[in-house]
Amino acid sequence: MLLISCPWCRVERPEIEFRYGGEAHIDRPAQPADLDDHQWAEFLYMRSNPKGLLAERWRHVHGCGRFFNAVRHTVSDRFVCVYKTGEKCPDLEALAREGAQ
Amino acid sequence: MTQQNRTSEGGRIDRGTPVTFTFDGKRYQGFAGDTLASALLANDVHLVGRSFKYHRPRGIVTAGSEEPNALVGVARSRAKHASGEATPNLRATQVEIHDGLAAESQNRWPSLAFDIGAVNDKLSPLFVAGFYYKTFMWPKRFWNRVYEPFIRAAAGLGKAPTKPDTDTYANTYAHCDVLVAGGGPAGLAAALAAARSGARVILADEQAEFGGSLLHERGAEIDGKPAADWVTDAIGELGDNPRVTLLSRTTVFGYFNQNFLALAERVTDHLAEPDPALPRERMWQVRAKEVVLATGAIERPLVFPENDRPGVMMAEAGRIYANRYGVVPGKAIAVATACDSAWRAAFDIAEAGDTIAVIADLRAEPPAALVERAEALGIRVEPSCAVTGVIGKTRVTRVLLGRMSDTGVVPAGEVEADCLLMSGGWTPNVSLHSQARGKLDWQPHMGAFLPGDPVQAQRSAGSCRGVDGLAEVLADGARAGVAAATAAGHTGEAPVFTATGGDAGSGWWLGAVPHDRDASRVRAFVDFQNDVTAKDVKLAVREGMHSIEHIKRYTTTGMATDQGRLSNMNALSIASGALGNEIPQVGLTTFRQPYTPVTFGTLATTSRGDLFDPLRKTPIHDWAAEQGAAFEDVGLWKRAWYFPRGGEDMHDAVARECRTVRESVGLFDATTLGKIEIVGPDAAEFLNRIYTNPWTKLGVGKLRYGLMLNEAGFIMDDGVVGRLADDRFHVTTTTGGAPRVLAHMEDYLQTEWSDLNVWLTSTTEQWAVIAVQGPKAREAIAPLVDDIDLSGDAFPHMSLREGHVMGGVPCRLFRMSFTGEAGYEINVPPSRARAVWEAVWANVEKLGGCAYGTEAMHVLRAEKGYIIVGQETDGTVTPDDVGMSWAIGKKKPDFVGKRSLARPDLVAEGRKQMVGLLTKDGKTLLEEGAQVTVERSPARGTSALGHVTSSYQSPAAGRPIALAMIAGGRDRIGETLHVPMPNGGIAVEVVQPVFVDPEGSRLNA
Amino acid sequence: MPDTALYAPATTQGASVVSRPDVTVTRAAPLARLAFRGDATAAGKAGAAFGASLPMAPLAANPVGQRAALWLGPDEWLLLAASGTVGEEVPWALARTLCDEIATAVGTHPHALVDVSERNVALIVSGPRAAALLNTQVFLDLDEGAFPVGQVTRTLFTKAEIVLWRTGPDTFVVECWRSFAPYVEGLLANG
Amino acid sequence: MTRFSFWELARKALNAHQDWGHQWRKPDPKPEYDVVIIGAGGHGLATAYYLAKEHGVTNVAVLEKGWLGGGNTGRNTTIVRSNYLWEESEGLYDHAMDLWQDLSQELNYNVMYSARGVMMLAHTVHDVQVFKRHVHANRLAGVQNEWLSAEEAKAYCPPLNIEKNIRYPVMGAALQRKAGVARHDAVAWGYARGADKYGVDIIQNCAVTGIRRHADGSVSGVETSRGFIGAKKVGVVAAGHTSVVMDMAGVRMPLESNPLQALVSEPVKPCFPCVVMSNTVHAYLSQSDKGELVIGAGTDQYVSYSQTGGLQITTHTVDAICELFPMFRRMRMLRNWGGIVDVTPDRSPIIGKTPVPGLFVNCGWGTGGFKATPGSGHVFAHTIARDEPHPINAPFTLDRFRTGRLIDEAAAAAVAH
Ligand SMILES: Cc1cc2nc3c(=O)[nH]c(=O)nc-3n(C[C@H](O)[C@H](O)[C@H](O)COP(=O)(O)OP(=O)(O)OC[C@H]3O[C@@H](n4cnc5c(N)ncnc54)[C@H](O)[C@@H]3O)c2cc1C
Ligand SMILES: NC(=O)c1ccc[n+]([C@@H]2O[C@H](COP(=O)([O-])OP(=O)(O)OC[C@H]3O[C@@H](n4cnc5c(N)ncnc54)[C@H](O)[C@@H]3O)[C@@H](O)[C@H]2O)c1
Ligand SMILES: Cc1cc2nc3c(=O)[nH]c(=O)nc-3n(C[C@H](O)[C@H](O)[C@H](O)COP(=O)(O)O)c2cc1C
Ligand SMILES: [Zn+2]
Repeated sequence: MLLISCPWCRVERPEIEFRYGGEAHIDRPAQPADLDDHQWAEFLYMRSNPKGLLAERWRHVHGCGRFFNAVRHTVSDRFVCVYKTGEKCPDLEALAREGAQ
Repeated sequence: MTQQNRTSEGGRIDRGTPVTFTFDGKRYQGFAGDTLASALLANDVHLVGRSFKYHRPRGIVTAGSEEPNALVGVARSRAKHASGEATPNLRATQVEIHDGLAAESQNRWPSLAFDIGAVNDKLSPLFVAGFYYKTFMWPKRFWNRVYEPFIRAAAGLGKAPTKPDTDTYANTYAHCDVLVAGGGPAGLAAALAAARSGARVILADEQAEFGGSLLHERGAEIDGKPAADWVTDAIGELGDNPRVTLLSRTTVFGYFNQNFLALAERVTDHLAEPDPALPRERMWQVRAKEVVLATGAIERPLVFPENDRPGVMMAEAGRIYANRYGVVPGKAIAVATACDSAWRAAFDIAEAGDTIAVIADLRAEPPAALVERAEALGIRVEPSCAVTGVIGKTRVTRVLLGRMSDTGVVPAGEVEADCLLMSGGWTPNVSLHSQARGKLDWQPHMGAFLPGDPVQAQRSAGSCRGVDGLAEVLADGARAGVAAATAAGHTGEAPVFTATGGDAGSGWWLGAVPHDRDASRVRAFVDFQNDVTAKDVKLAVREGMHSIEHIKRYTTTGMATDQGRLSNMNALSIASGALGNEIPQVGLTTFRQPYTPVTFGTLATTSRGDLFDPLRKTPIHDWAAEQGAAFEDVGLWKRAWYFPRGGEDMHDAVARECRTVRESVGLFDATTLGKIEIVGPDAAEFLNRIYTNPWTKLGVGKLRYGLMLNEAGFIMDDGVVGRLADDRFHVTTTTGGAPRVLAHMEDYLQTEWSDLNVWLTSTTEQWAVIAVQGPKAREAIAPLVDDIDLSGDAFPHMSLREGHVMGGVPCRLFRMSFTGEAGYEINVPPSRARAVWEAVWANVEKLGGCAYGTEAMHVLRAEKGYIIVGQETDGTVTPDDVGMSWAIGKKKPDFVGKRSLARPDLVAEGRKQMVGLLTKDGKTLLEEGAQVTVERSPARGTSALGHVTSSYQSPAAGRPIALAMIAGGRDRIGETLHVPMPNGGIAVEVVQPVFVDPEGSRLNA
Repeated sequence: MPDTALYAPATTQGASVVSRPDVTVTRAAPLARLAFRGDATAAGKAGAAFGASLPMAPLAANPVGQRAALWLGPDEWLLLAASGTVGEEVPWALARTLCDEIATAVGTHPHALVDVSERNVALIVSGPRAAALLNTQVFLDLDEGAFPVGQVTRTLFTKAEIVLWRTGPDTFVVECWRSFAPYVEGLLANG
Repeated sequence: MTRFSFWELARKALNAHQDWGHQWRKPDPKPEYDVVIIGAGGHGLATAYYLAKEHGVTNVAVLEKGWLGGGNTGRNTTIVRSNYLWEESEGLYDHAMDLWQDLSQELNYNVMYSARGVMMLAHTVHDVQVFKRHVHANRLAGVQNEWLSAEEAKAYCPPLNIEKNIRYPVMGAALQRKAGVARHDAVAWGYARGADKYGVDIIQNCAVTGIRRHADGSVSGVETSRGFIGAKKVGVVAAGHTSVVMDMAGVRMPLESNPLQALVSEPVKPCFPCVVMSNTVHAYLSQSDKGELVIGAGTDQYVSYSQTGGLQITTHTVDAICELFPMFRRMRMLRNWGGIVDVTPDRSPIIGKTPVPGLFVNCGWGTGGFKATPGSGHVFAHTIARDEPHPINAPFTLDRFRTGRLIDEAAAAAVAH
């Protein structure tokens, strides 16, 4: 069971308090009607699903109820950082380079 | 009751407390403090079980949790055994005896001594690794009828219990600064050091007593005290510290991410008459800031022919039995070793006055000090000497020796012995380190893998990381304990312990021992329980199984209940030889949880029966139960399904309930519907985006049916939404969908539209909902309503009012209908719901009405063609498919799911559409889920046009009615189609999906 | 010192769920409960009207006499109020009055206020073994250092969601939704 | 190559089994192949086998980063059934079901296909509706499946608790009698041996690290840990790693990879006759021929390539098993492991061409692709050899996520495996 730190509550809590929300930073298009079927399918379904660092959404559903984002390594399952919804996605490549050192 | 192998004194058993138990029905005596294994050995019982494949007789090999052979079925009493309540496959070496305990040997029939299954041993030349993949293929039908049943019956070990377990299990979540796994010298030192630094410490050891190897370390001293006394003092100190939790009989069985560990504590199995309030076992789920692994080392067997015979055991086990339990496992004991530690076993036993027949050491030059001491004790010593076999089937009688030389092994005579102690050296116990994803480093000079750099906040200490010598181990433990406490934010200094004695010394052997026997006839076992021999490992390699993982799976080595704790290193060494590859290149198989098997009940903890899942009941539930209602599960809720009266079956009850609603009035508990209060200046805008419908213009005090899609454009939920104020809506959802819908809304609100000023609050349980439906609904509620004008003009269909009932009970009154009849839903506080319900009920009864359940509700709504999400829809259905294009706000630029509705397949011709079906004969009730086709008797493989989603006997229509999803259905209205059933097709007419009051005139009545 | 007087033990039959020398579990008498949502400005105004300011620090509670404001999320508070009179009736009128007063105070500043008095029920878990009993189902570190008196949080009680508030060294309040109470009580009684 | 039989076993026993040869070779990679298959799981090996056997394409390599069969094929709960809901799925899984019937004989390798029946329990009125819909749909399609009352279910599976007073009483069950289990490892090994016999090179410890393409965009070969290997066509059958491999060709996939766990108990004498699955209480169970209870747990919620999962998934599964079968509470968990499953939005696989010419993909089997192994390999081989899908896999395109023509087994029934 992962230990996840909530940037809103500022505490670490067991994974059971959280719900996973999939890949982060896949913003819903402002004008969906402007997208062709390919682009819409890309938004709906295509995911990077990387083996490595992933920016992902979590919701502290049984805590403060807030969504937030986290960067986690999908092999070690280690969290690199967490940040609030709306904040910018960290530079994953830079983080990966740091992690490798 | 002889205990003929018991020493006259010594050991940690309580000689003043004899204990009587049975094994295979025979009564034996041991002492309090004995394990089943030590007590059996005290009675000179070595033969305790049969092996998995060959049904070879097997004895006790170890004295710990790594035991592969001595597996027994155990129950509190013989009666419990007989009634199918025994636990199979327990290790006799871990079972503590108590009065009445009943143990049975396994995998033998009719008896342990004479087992028919032992013919397998005779057939062993055929039953080599992987033999079943190569045969049993002809004749084909024999597999399921003959071969497989035979294989299944022969395999397995003990018998599963057949009676539900009446014991209870518990759980504790815990946090600590330092968790110490293993309470030997290293673990105790670590725990003392950490605790003295002020850390919160949990110390767990799987054994009944703390102390690990110190419990049998004769002669060792720590801080000037005998080791065992030092242990007592250490435990005393730790026990007095309120920040320390001591858990004996507790196995650290799983090491998960982020220092999350799982422990299994055995609470009562060792007690003859446990307090019934106590659980049998307890799971500890621990989040530790730091972990110290002090899990010791495990002695490795020697792989020589017939090394599996009862009487052959690990040298250290012999020493443990002698020193800790006061049991010498034989009258004449031979020792075969490649490691110094076994010599000390021989010395301890000899010093206790028993006969050591020989010490055969594979090494040419065992340490001189050991040889001298052996000679002083009058023990025969044979260097460069291999054991090449033993004589005796159910018990060793003689040991064969062979002299090792450059050219091979030559016979070197036999020795009379009824017990053989063996040692191939020590394997550091790195399981938990590995589970924690730590790598292992191969140490060629030690012939062992040691823990590499830890990946988690964890460190190993003591002999599990190859440290030898008591003083060194204590120092290592103290160092680890302080380091862990420091890392967890405390400060302290490593205590210094002085110690003498207690080291393993040097020397080791890996892989098969050379011998002079006929290789094609003899078998040297690597994995005892699964009957894997050195030859099997080589055969696997010959057949192309070059990965150690293939070798494991092909031979099953390491897959038995001991998970290869004794065998893996020998198997690896033999494989590496056969592959011509170095050991680290071949590598070990993966260590997985659990460290030792864990009871299902312990994992399930307290989840059971009514507490398995929360069981949600409405405030009306008890009333319904008192009326004899049948209930159905919907999500976590229990809902009243129907209310049978005097001998009615479900069908009759439902028909009556439906009729009553249409004719007079019915009362329905709709409390379980999800409710969300949506509040804020942007509430209407939020609803515009979440629902297909438009909301901006919905007036205050008005209701509207809302349809919700997922982003893929498929119907996800529906419900009635009421506007309480400009900025406040009362939303209802389906019962099962409530949590999902709220999560869906929060997701969009928080992550896509955080600019909207609106908030969502679940009010599902703030309101109980009493639906009153039928032509007399108004009559039924009118006397109770304090301050709401119920007249049709003042309060028309699809409107809502806030007010009071019954003289001051707050209420939100909805005028709405899910039945097609005029009706109300009275939302009242749950604390008063039953009172309100009973008051309405009194009126309803007077008016000739009834209470109705979910089944009647389903019929009533189907008569009106209202959908049930999850019944008419299945996650692949769009609004248009169910004829609800009207619910889509055409002018809205966007809402969740809108874009997807324009995808090619969602606008394609021939989609399934909801229609009604009437059976042509007017009598036959279709089965829900039945398929619909054009032909009456379609050929196998014909595509269906669709299926029946709902089907009921309709009291209102006076005939069966059905709803169905049919390809191009709306264009087929009027057509005759067929529902093919096993006994012939049923002709149906496609009709509009409304069977009662298509104009909706009754709603406004 | 946080006030535990807010929660009075219920006097109805069966209100005592667990009664052991080292731990007791008792149902609490009803309270007025309001869910308040909004930003800091809204919360500030609400607090002034409510009589107990809404804490801005995560996991904080602010009990003042017969009122308490509990932080549940960065824009979410649970407001609790006792009527001061002994009784087992839910104080709807109090809830109503509070709603009106707070709504007036916050005015047009965006916020949401919803009466949830009936949604929740509360249990009082008390005694030297209170934390240990809760830890049979709650995966939080309830050591006083880690979860000090006054801390409040939503969390999981095995399969039920609860709000857990430590009102004293050996006293906790568990708030849960009404229909989950038998489950929570059942597990506490077995624990 | 030696034919396996009882007589051969007996004959070889005379010489202490010294004369058995390898079941597959350990070849070095050739510079180029007509087809390179990435991933030596059951599906990849079966693809290679049918390419060689049915399409005469024998210049084939199967590249495996670890050991063959070590992916999900080697860690699944081995349930084989075909009573799926949608016509497309019925076609696909029943095709596999047909092939299972004679697979041991076909491969001359005993894969221990055991038709002991798979029973899916209904605990709610909704479950009953869903399973009956399956039964009717299957009957029309000629797929075996039948409805049992609770009493009939108990008769078929005596350990079942059908008392009415339990938390989720059993209201009935759907039973597919010819469904069952098979020995997972043997399936991989049997196909490997079979493919090897036709000259297919199975190259283990050879991880694909890149996909090279011609100027026109079509594939030219793969970079591997053992150097570049040319290929006219490449088939990606990498299960949990599909996204990673497809990314090498610049193709994004509608997939997420999750840990899926399973566990076994200690072995016991036969005590459980069939396979039982319960979706409402989240558990499924069978007993292997060796005697362990084989239990499938759930997926962890997050993306992970770790082959381990959280304890809460295991405990939740075990509590469900204990609730359904209270006599097993005293049984003990022997080993618990995880695999990495690639899950599509509609829980159905993707089998076919990709936007990259010469690159084919077979993935998205999620938690339930073992049962499809023979059928999947068979139709995928057809697709690669003919450059067009077999009618059976034609609907399982990547394009369906654009058109919306999903094959949503999960939405319809929420049943995995
Ligand atoms: C715990 C569990 C239980 C399951 N239970 C069932 C069940 O009961 N019934 C059922 O039908 N299905 C079940 N499944 C699903 C089933 O196991 C899979 O769908 C199926 O085995 C997939 O087979 P495969 O050959 O596609 O994949 P795999 O066997 O995973 O093979 C893919 C191979 O590709 C290799 N690979 C990946 N990347 C590369 C690379 N870059 N280069 C070279 N090689 C690479 C991998 O090492 C792996 O060997 C279960 C799965 C799990 C994990
Ligand atoms: N025969 C010998 O002479 C010999 C051999 C090896 C080591 N030694 C000596 O023995 C001592 C070793 O001390 P140590 O403390 O490292 O080991 P130890 O064997 O004394 O203690 C290890 C303890 O860990 C427990 N344990 C193991 N795994 C566990 C788990 N998963 N959960 C709970 N408990 C678990 C065991 O029950 C045991 O009590 C040293 O003095 C060393 O020199 C002696
Ligand atoms: C159907 C099945 C039965 C298994 N039975 C056993 C078993 O009896 N003993 C055992 O140790 N492992 C058993 N395993 C688990 C394997 O040892 C191993 O854990 C699994 O193949 C995953 O590999 P890994 O743990 O090496 O990653 C079984 C696996 C499967 C799929
Ligand atoms: Zn939080």
